[in-house]
Amino acid sequence: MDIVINVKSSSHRIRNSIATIFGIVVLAGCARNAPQDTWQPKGDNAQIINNLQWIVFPMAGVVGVLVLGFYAYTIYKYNDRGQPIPSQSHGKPVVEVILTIIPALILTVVGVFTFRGIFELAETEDTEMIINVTGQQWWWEYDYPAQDDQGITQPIISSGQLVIPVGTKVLLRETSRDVIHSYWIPALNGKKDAVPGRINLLRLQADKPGLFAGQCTEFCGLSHANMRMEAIALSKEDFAKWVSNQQKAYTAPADGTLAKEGEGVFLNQCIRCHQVNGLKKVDGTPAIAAPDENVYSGAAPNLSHLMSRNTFAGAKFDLLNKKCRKDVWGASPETIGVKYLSGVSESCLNATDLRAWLRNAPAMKPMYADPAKLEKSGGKYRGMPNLGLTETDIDKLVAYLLTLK
Amino acid sequence: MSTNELTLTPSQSPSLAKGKLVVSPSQSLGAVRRPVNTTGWREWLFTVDHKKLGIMYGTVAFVFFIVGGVEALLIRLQLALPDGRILSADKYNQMFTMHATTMIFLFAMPMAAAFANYFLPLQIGARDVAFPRLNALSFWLFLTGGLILNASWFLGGAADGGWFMYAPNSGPVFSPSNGVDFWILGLQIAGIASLIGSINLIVTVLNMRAPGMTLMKMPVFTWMILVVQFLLVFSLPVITVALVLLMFQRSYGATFFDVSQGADPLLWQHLFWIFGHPEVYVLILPGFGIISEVLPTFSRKPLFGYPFVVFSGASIGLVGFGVWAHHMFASGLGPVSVAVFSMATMAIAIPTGVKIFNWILTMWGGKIWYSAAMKFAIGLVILFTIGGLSGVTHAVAPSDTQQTDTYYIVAHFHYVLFGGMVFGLFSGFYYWWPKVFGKMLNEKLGSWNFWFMVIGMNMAFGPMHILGLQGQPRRMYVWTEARAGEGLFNFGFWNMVSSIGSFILAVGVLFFIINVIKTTRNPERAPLDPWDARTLEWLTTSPPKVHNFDRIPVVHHLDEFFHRKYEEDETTHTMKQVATGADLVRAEVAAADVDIHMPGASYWPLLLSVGMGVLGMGVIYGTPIMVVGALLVLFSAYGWVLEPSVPEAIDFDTPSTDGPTKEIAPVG
Amino acid sequence: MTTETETHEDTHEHGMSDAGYIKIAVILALITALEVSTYYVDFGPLFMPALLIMMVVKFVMVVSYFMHLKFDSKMFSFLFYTGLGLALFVYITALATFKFFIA
Amino acid sequence: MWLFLGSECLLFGGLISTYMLYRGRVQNGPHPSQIYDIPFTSVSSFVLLMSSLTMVLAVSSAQRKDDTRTNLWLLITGLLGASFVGGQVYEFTTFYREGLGFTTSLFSSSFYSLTGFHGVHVSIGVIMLMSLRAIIKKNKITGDKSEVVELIGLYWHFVDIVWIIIFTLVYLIPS
Ligand code: HEA
Ligand code: HEA
Ligand code: HEC
Ligand code: CUA
Ligand SMILES: [Cu+2]
Repeated sequence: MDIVINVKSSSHRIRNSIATIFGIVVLAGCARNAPQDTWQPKGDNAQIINNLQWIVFPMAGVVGVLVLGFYAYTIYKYNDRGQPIPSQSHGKPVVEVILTIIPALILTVVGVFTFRGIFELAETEDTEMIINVTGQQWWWEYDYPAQDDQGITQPIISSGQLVIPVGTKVLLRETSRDVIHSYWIPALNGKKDAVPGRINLLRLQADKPGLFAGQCTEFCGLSHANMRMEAIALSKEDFAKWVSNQQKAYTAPADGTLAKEGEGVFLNQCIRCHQVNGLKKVDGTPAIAAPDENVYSGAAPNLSHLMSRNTFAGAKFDLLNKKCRKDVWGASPETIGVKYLSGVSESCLNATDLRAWLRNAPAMKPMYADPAKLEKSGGKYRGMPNLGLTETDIDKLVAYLLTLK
Repeated sequence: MSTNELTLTPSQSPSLAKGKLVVSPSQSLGAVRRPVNTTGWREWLFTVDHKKLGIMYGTVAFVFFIVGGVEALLIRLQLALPDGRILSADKYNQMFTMHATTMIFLFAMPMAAAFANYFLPLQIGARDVAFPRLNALSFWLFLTGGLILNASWFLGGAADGGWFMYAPNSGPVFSPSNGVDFWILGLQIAGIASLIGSINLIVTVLNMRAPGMTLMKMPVFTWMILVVQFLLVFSLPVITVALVLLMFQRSYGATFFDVSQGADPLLWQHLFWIFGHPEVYVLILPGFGIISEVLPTFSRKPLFGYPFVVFSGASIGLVGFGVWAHHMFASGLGPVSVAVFSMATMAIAIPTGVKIFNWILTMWGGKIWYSAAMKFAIGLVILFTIGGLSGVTHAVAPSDTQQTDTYYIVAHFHYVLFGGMVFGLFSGFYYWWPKVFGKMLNEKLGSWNFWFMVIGMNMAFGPMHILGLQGQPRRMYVWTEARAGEGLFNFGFWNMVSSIGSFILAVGVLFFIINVIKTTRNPERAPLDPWDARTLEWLTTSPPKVHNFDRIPVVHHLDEFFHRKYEEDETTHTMKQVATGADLVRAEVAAADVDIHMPGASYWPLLLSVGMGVLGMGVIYGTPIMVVGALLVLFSAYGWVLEPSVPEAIDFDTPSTDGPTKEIAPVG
Repeated sequence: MTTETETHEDTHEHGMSDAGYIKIAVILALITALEVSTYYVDFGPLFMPALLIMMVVKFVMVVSYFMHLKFDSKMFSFLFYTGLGLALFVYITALATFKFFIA
Repeated sequence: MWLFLGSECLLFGGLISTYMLYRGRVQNGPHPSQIYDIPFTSVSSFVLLMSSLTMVLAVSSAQRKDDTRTNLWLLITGLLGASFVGGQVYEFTTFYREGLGFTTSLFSSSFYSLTGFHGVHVSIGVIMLMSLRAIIKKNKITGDKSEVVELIGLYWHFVDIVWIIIFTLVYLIPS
């Protein structure tokens, strides 16, 4: 990294450079801490991009100011003040040539840096960890294949929030189960599309523990706007704890509790689509979800450790209530690990949204879940349908879901 | 090119110059008699006159501008506040898809076609285009396509896949309504219209220039239109292929974009953008052409570096075919492709820069008159430069992976499209209005129009740069407070500013409409040469007669008209006026040609277009309708072929004397 | 369908007699026969390039002689070859991004 | 006309590229190599090639203002073209019977789209040739007859050269 311009990521006054493009001064300090700000890199890959931005934006700004400044002067100076009609000269080739060469030179310089940036970002040789990321309408699935050096002994499947260790070069292998989506955590790297039938690679690395917002950025149909995600970087120790929690075996709720009844409802209703690892049917055989029979993309979120996440349904809704959620968002790099790993306790649960989701999911998030309109997709849903659950069923289910730590 | 041998004969019958061409009944050779009554509404329905068609193009395109604009206003209303409730997700998706489709295919391209149709023959001193009936066909097909596209709103919902309609999201499963089918067919038909139109205009330019007008004496507007037509001829077939593949998939069960069958969705992206990027230059170059006429006229100086402007236009066209993948930087092309396309994209800034510099230098040292037309032209230069520079920031591929699909991109293309193209078109409205309608537009209202539009435009699209860099993605029916950032200047503030700006913009457009209504009522006629103009279209009456020129001009100079008015004083090198424009026009009228054969009106273009429309509907609603459509198409094609393009001799108001006839477009 | 009608007044004699045309046709037929034979006879690694070259030769012959582009105005060559060139460039590049030629 | 043909290059280029990309992608139904009947297609290619010859002969007769000859050559060209289309129809039906429907696989869809588009072009050509004969008979051409013959000839040759490419790329080069 020998690009000289290297700016401390804490600066919030970056947008001044855009302002120069307009030629007007935008008030300094506008919008602090927008979670998806593209000028606040929190890791190497984003930093490479940021360095390029700091070359091309000021360049554009300066060129703009010079050209438009000269233009403004022309407009002012040659106003018709009764001067005679000028001689009809058709231009000077020398001037033309100069004015062609200068931009060409500027662009060559920009081009060289761009070229290097592109190849630097495409580097994958020294990857330390791999995560498979799969997009589908309208949520992301993360699949951590077993890899010993990260302590992952059996695959972990999760959704919504990507959990990564800090200072580790993580390679996302992206694909999609239906249409094109695009994975974007601005603080960690630029976008990369998740294209069905292809595997696209995207490298992420976070310098410090933290929570980073992201959004699906390729138009993917009805609920594209609601297809969000988050990345959480944990210190290596905290990450190991997270891994071991994800690999923890299933503990069935104690008999006679509301949660136990909830497990029953779940086995009736939800197991069609949602897998809970280790869950057994009443007859003792493993309960295996068959989302491919019900959902067009062939997948639904794995709920084994639902309550270890802070969000649900494509990170559109919080599993944590407002207060607890703010606590995690606002946490310092030192404390975020503990806060995140504590998961969702009953007192922190955002029961309102979760219950509403179970009551009628399509009302919460536009989806293709009207059985009358599924002719073209062979009767399969795109998203989660309204299951017509009673309020008591919902009570039971919530109690049950709370046990899925 | 030997067509230019239209020799000039002295006037024999000045009585011809009466305006309307009255055609008597003929024993038509066609299957049906050709329309002979060329007055009233029929005059418009069956006309093949490039000027009437130009006006029709313009009117229809403007209506679509309002439609697209109202769609945009609804979008802005929805986004003014977080979690907007004006539109549902579904409606919003349809709204931005149709907003873009309408603005690009039904407003921008046809509006450019309107200018091209009207002024290109006038600027090259021709009497009409090469194939007048094909010209009419283009118009009617475009209208058919536009109506089909918009009919979808009432027939189960409009297309909802975004204007580039990425596969597989546009496939039958993911877009189950008929909207996308309407979209495909509408564009297909509008595409045929453009293809025919562009072949027509190219042949016109190559074959029908006035004597003496070499290619390098052609007005820049004509040049830019010529480049645009080449871009169209070579890019439209590519989207045709894409649309056909998609149509086969949606209507006939093929699997071109069905990944489960092993298809690759990037095929669509390549096909679309191979068309799509040349398309953006199709949109901007007519605007460039217009201001290349306006800036010199109001600076009283010829265009600085004419050959450079012309060649840069041509090279923009050529290089424009080699940069398409810059819309796909995030789609996983691999670093080599990305690097190549990134460099190519930067290269295109160079010829564009040449144009900007030449416009500025045209004004440098001039005697500038800030009329409304000039204000819009200057607005274009400034706003386009801003938009172009943000374009260069996207060309840096890694940086673009942060910006792509955010409002920063939306800001870029509205600056180049609205600030560039639309300002160019408005400049053209003010500049050429007196030519077309014989009435001046009010300058004061024009000024209001301009200022509201600039302020509105910058308020509406300026903040989008900031929004995009703060991370607001595009194509989202709602934005949420959770991601809006803290402080006053967050998403909320800028979205609100943008929405207010869009309404100020709408008021600006409203001023234009008021201006048109007011001046149409005003009985006062415009002077023949209100701007002290430079090119041939001013060497005739306003509005021009059916046959454009009473006498085909012979060209000696670039800016012929100006050089007929002014001569350079050998010693002082100042320009002195030797004639007024009005004098020159009167001289032409006095020396009118006789026996000008103009092409006759025809039913077939209209009928053929209706047939195409029915045929298209058949793809959606079943084979019987298709058969009806096909029969109608065949029938009208048959009638067309058997109808001579020029009515028989006796149809002319002045029967043949022994003088040579000015026959144009022998077949066609 | 009628373009540029009035432009070849003076190039009417295309310098080609009927016999000439027949000769060309015979050559074309021979090449075709050769091409088809590649399907049966194994030419080894040369076979792809050979086929492509024969294809191009046939193409150019038809265009130049039957379509007498060779004798026509430069403008026509320009129009046609621009289209052809663009098509080649654009599609080959596009296929290249699919790693088509490597895989 | 040349301009139109230049434009058509991009049309067929797109279809050919689609085919090239997808030709090996067969998940159902027969593979290209199992289905092509090279001798048969060679004959029909030959037929089309020869029709180009008869077309030039028609043009050259038209330039000599020899209406009867022109008409004859046009007729032969049309017949050759028609037999090519006939051959293609025959080929399609055999393929179909062997299990290669339009929607069977990506290969089949792109194969039929490409060759079908070409077939439609040939058919349009045949219709134009026949109408041209009718018009020449009735003497209804405004302007120079040979020009019109020549223009349609250009179209015809273009369709032929497209086939030259298709024949090599689609049939002869194995996937
Ligand atoms: C009128 C239409 C128009 C025009 C003219 C342009 C012009 C340019 N565009 Fe733009 N563009 C669009 C319309 C247009 N664009 C649209 C509609 C989209 C979005 C499509 C969609 O996704 O929906 C888009 C998207 C788009 C992208 C993809 C962004 C993304 O989705 O991630 C890119 C990337 O490179 C790009 C680049 C450029 C460049 C480099 C130019 C250049 O031609 C600009 C050149 C001009 C200048 C540079 C200014 C003047 C020059 C000087 C003063 C000289 C000195 C300059 C330097 C030294 C730099 N454009
Ligand atoms: C020529 C092209 C063109 C033009 C002129 C415009 C003009 C405008 N555009 Fe649009 N736009 C596009 C091309 C264009 N746009 C494209 C290609 C997209 C991408 C779509 C996609 O992602 O697929 C897009 C997308 C787009 C978006 C992003 C949507 C999204 O991503 O979610 C927005 C949002 O603000 C927007 C706004 C506007 C506005 C406010 C105008 C204004 O300038 C409109 C001004 C005009 C009027 C306002 C009409 C005047 C009306 C009257 C005078 C009548 C009076 C009536 C009332 C006041 C009610 N446009
Ligand atoms: C027909 C399939 C189907 C059934 C049955 C179903 N779901 Fe879902 N569910 C989905 C899909 C698909 C999603 C992802 C929706 C999205 O985020 O857009 C989902 C999402 C969820 C989520 C959010 C998970 C996350 O990590 O984002 C929860 C919690 C949930 N479902 C619970 C349930 C419960 C409890 C039941 C049973 C009462 C149930 N679901 C039944 C398909 C189903
Ligand atoms: Cu997924 Cu947008
Ligand atoms: Cu582009």
